[in-house]
Amino acid sequence: MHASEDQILIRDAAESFLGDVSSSAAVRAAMARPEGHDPEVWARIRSELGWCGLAIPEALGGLGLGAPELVLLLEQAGRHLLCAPFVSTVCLAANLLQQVADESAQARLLPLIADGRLQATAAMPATPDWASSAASLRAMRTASGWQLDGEIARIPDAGTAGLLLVLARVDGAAQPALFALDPSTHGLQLEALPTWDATRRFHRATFTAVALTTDARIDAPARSADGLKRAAALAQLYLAAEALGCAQQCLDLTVAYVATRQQFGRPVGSFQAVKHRCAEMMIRIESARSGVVGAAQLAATAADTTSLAMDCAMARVLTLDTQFYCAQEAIQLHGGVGFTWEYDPQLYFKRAQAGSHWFGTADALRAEISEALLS
Amino acid sequence: MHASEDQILIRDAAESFLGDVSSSAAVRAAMARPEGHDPEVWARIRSELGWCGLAIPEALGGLGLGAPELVLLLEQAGRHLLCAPFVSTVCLAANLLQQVADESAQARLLPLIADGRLQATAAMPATPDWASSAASLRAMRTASGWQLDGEIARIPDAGTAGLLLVLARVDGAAQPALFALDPSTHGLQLEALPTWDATRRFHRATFTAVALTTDARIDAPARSADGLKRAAALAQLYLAAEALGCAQQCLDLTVAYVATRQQFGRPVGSFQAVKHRCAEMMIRIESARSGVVGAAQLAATAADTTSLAMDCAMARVLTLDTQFYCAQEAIQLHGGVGFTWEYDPQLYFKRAQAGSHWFGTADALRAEISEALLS
Amino acid sequence: MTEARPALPEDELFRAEIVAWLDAHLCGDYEAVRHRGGPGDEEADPVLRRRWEQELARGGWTCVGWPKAEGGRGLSIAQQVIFHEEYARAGGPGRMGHIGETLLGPSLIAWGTPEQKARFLPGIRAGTEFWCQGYSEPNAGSDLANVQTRCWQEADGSWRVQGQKIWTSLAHESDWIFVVARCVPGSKGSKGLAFLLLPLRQPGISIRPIRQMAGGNEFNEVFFDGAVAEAGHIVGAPGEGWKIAMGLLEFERGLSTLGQQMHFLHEFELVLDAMRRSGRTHDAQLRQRVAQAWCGLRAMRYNALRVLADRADAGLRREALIYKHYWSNWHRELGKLAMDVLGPEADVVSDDPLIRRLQQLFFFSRADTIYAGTNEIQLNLIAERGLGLPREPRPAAA
Amino acid sequence: MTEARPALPEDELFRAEIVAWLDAHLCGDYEAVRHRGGPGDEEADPVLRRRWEQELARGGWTCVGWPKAEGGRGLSIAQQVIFHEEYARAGGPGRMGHIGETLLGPSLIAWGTPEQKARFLPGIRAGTEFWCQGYSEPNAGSDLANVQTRCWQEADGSWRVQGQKIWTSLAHESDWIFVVARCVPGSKGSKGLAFLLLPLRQPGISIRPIRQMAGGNEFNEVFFDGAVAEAGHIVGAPGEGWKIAMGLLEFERGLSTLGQQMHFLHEFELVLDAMRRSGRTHDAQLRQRVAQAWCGLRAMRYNALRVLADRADAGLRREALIYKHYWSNWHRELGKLAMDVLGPEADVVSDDPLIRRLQQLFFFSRADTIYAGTNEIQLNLIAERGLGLPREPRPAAA
Repeated sequence: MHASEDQILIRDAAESFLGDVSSSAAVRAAMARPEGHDPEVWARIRSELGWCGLAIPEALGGLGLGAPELVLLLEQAGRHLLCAPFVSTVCLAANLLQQVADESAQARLLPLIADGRLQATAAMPATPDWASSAASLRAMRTASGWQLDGEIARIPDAGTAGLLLVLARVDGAAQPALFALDPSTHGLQLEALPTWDATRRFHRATFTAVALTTDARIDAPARSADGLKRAAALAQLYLAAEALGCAQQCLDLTVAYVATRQQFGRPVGSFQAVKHRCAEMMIRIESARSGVVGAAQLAATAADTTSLAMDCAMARVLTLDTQFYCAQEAIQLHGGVGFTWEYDPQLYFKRAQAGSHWFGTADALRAEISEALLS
Repeated sequence: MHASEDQILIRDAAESFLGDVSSSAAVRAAMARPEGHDPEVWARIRSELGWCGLAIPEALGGLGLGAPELVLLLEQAGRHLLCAPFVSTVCLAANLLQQVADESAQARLLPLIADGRLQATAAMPATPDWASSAASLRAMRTASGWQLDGEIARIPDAGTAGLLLVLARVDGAAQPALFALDPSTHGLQLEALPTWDATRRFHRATFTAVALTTDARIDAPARSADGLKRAAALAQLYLAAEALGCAQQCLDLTVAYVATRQQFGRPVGSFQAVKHRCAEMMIRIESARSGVVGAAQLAATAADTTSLAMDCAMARVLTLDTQFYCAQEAIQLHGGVGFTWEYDPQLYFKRAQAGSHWFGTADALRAEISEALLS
Repeated sequence: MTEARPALPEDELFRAEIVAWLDAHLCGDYEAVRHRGGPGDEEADPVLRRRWEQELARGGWTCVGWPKAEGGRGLSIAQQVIFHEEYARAGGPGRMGHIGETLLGPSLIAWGTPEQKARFLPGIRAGTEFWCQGYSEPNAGSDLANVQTRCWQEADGSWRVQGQKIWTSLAHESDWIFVVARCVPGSKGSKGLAFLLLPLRQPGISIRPIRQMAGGNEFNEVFFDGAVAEAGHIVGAPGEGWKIAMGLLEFERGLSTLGQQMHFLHEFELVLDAMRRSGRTHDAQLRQRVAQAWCGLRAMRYNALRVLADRADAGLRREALIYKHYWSNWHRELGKLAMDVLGPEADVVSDDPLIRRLQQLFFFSRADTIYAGTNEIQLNLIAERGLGLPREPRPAAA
Repeated sequence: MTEARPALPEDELFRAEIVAWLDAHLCGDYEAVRHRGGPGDEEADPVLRRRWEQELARGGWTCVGWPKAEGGRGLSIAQQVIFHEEYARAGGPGRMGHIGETLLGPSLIAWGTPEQKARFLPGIRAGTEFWCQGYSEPNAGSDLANVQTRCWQEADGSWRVQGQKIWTSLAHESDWIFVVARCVPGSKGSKGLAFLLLPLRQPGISIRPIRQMAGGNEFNEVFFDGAVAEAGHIVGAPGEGWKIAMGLLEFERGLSTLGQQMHFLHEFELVLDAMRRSGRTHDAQLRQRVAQAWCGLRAMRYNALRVLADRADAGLRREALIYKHYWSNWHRELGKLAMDVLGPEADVVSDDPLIRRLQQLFFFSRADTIYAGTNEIQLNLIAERGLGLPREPRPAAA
């Protein structure tokens, strides 16, 4: 569980790049843009830094690294509240392609993502896997291919994506089918959702008789059941890493503030109760970090899907609780300025609430874990 | 919600009496006795102080006071961990008689309890009412009266009681029947349970073809359904008051300890983190006290049963959580001596755990409250 | 739900009177501000709410607790409780006049000169002059007595104020501000302060709204650059400012809490509505939290009744001491529960009145545990005043 | 469950070796002490557990981390981890010799004289001499350096010790004690201390067991009344006692934690068993808590792996700094969960091994958050060393 030199390089480079392009001012500027991110920063991430290919196999144009490296990046992205379609492209779309798509689709699409030419996305479900999201979209065979009807409640960055991956139920089939389509396909309507957390943009998608050709369906049926579970587990892990970064930044902001803010003739951070509460944040963060790092290491081995799913759920449970707790404490320990627009804790607080149900709430994940333990 | 002068007198007298006869040393001596209490103290409570008749109507030989006065006594009993069959006699048995029994049984039995001649008891269920306890005991009509078979998991002070009240299911009847019997009745076997909390003694009762005469059944069928609910609600309230006293004593012991214990050249109680945790205990205790006092006032009015049951459940939920929290904090803030036999926090801690399921856990009570709110 | 309070017949008559009046007047245009206003929603239609204050005044329903001699209604505590309960139950709008009515008015009645009373009480009573409060300063925070705003007296007897106040709610909707400022140069802490009354609309005062996390601007910074108070507009003597300011905070306690609780009950019921609407009524965890919130609501209500019953007693009682910490944390938790009950819907800025209301509750209640004494200050007070634990030792000079 | 650690072939061979040895030896009589002993259960059959220590020694499985030159096995960190894991997985009894092996031994290897090493290391290694630790004092508590026990040197060079130590576990089962005592009269805090080794069975030492809440007597008070240490039995120079004592605490960290986790996993599985037996598997609240406990268990395991991976790094790492607080609070919560899973059965003193074990866990784990640095001390350390927040200011002289 020791970070390798390469991993430290990746993390440090991300930290330095994001400290630069995703400062508080930059985040606020990105939030104000219609697309919710700065296209130039996103272009640099895709081309100059090659982050989108980090976890894609070398044979498909990527760097061939995996979850342990990706979580280091994502922690920094969370810490700096990076506004960019990185999570949607890499953690949702590329992840789904790698775990569920057939070889030809992988060979066609993953190199485009790896080298930054393709921005892609998929649904962000409110349950621990994509099953509920697939339930609201129905695919029917037609003479020329498929017809999709229904809706997807939340798709991140759909407004700027070049490719949309959707799971849809097929009558009589146990597993949903995976389709790749252009978001501008006729019959597909995207409605932007004005969210309190403006650092990540979502659309609701309505499908009305969307006609697709046969080859739009890209899942490899033999791997689909297991692959969907693995992809959902990995998505949870990646979101956990991002949440961890948010929590860390809440602590860092707080420690910096209380160390300098004077009250009653001494720094607020010298009061024992304040110190203990900062320490409590650190305990939760470091234990959650151990969970994230450990689950990521497990993801890099040939671990069975059940073990992987449980560890990823663990990482997500710990980071979700920690993220909200730290955001709440950051506001409280900042005192009066904590709930103002001008200071940053509110940004992390909104993200914490928004993220609290991505891929299921902590309660729902705990229910799944207990089921696995007791059944 | 202002305490009357009478109420203040009752509380102060109880405080002074119990501070004397139920000191830490006295409690430890009582715990070591086979019956679990000092018969002389119990005799004084019954005769000299007349506590058993406090909430029994004047017409039946009592003082005609009610829940508001009883909770003040019980808080002091909890605070001093009074070892005596007071709760079983007054809060379980007399309460059941008052709410459920027919007039002739009331007229026969309540005066005996009121003037201290009769020690009585009933089951302490592990669910919010007596229904589950009644389910494990079956009453069948016989030529000469009734036959009881089954068991009761926990009866407090059964070893010394002169009267046992039991609820038993009757095939085909919606409501259980209430029976009054002598604990030495043939076929009834009492097994003493060695409990970690030795300040309250329990027996398990096994009924094997216990034959009772017809007049042993004493419920007034017309009042039984509502009466059982009210009796269970009041029992919860009384236990809440006792738990409140336990919590208060945990805080008092802790404040006294940290105010004098020196560490790093100053009293432990001058460290802000310690102060804040004592304050947190006080917040929970005072709010729980408001809940107990308010529910007791409501019990003294003609409130409908549902409102009463909800308020009593509220009082119990708040005091249960507070009691365990304060016992846990008392141990922690006493440091090394906190987990020794010699210091008192452990006594309150054991009581807190033991009491956590009397008349249902806090979780179970919350489930009932939410049902009432949402249905 | 049945209430545990014996009611006298005249109290019940009084209750009927206020209920009937509200029924007859809180309608028509005023429907739009029912259940609106108050902390977290102060920006709701201030124009209409000012009109409502005047409506109330015409009915004789402002300043109900003031003595009759001062133009009030002279209600007993029990009747004031009834008034606040029924007002909140009917969804009476958050009171624009509450700082004048409950804070400044009682202070003037206690410490003001006859001229001050004559000048200011009628405007408060009539709902024609509105007040805001200038205590907090940016570098003081919880250390309230660390006042840096200065004041001095000119040759003509008038006072000048220089400095800055912060967290002033309703400053942009008010006409007057009362301010604590340092009148003895070099004095420290609670010594050497003056309590001054200033009109807000004057060249020496500027107001900058503070944008909150959810976008509202309920609080303000108020800058004083040689702002003027008339010679007669100092309450108490120079140097007595702290006494007046703290006495005034005492007035804040207790009386309106039962109204606050009715308001909380209303919000709690909105959360239940949202839970039913979102189809999450079978979620066992949410059910536990809903039940816990309800228990807290009942405990607060009974706690407030204890506070009121014990008002006659000297000193700060334990139940009064815990109240701010309890309600603010309860309310903050309710906000979080509301979001979790809504689920993903909670994240979308909504036009639905129920959802929007709960979103406001969620965001604004973050401030509840900070303003009017942070959690941390409350815990210090409780430990020191309620439990007699030692004060934080002063650090040795470095 | 799959493990996230790349394993070298020789490590796997080593794992097979220890597994096979335990399989062959931890049986017969020793069945009775499987999964027994350790904190909270130290009173479990000490005679048999001493014999087991000698059994281990004969197999070469004591002091596996000591250098070969000092008679140890010289295992790599990775192999020590495997040893501790497999030992715990097999239910190896709590190590009676752990204070000698993991605390005193490494200190002697680092700071002892050749004579001290020759005298003491073999007895530790062979499982024939057992040690206990004399640090805490009744008036010191968390303020470890506030040592009042005095020592002085006699004309013959021997040392005498006067004073009292407390919370000494296993004192009544041990042969020797190491003690920190004040050798410079009038010195304060960490200055002027000596680190001495004394045989426990001598006229100048008496031991009084401390009865714990559940009735056990695992901890002791040790009274020194002119107790004697030989001239050669001081480690380091007089005045260096604090350095030795603190260095020795460093040895305590990390290495055995993976064994501890296997032990925790075993306890967690007992809680699941109890839940199944009690028929409470459908209780949604208990299920949430079980899942949360499992998450904590995994986090601790990965945290321990992080600590071990980072051992080479200088200084106290963040993941090491949080570990004591995390595991002790986790363990305390597990004890409470065990009781709630058992329900009313939990309150009856039980002969059932599963229930009794969980009851012991519940009661003893209350001490976990107190001994070896209370929660409060841990939070101070984390805030100051981990976050760089200011130290508590010294109070000004009153």
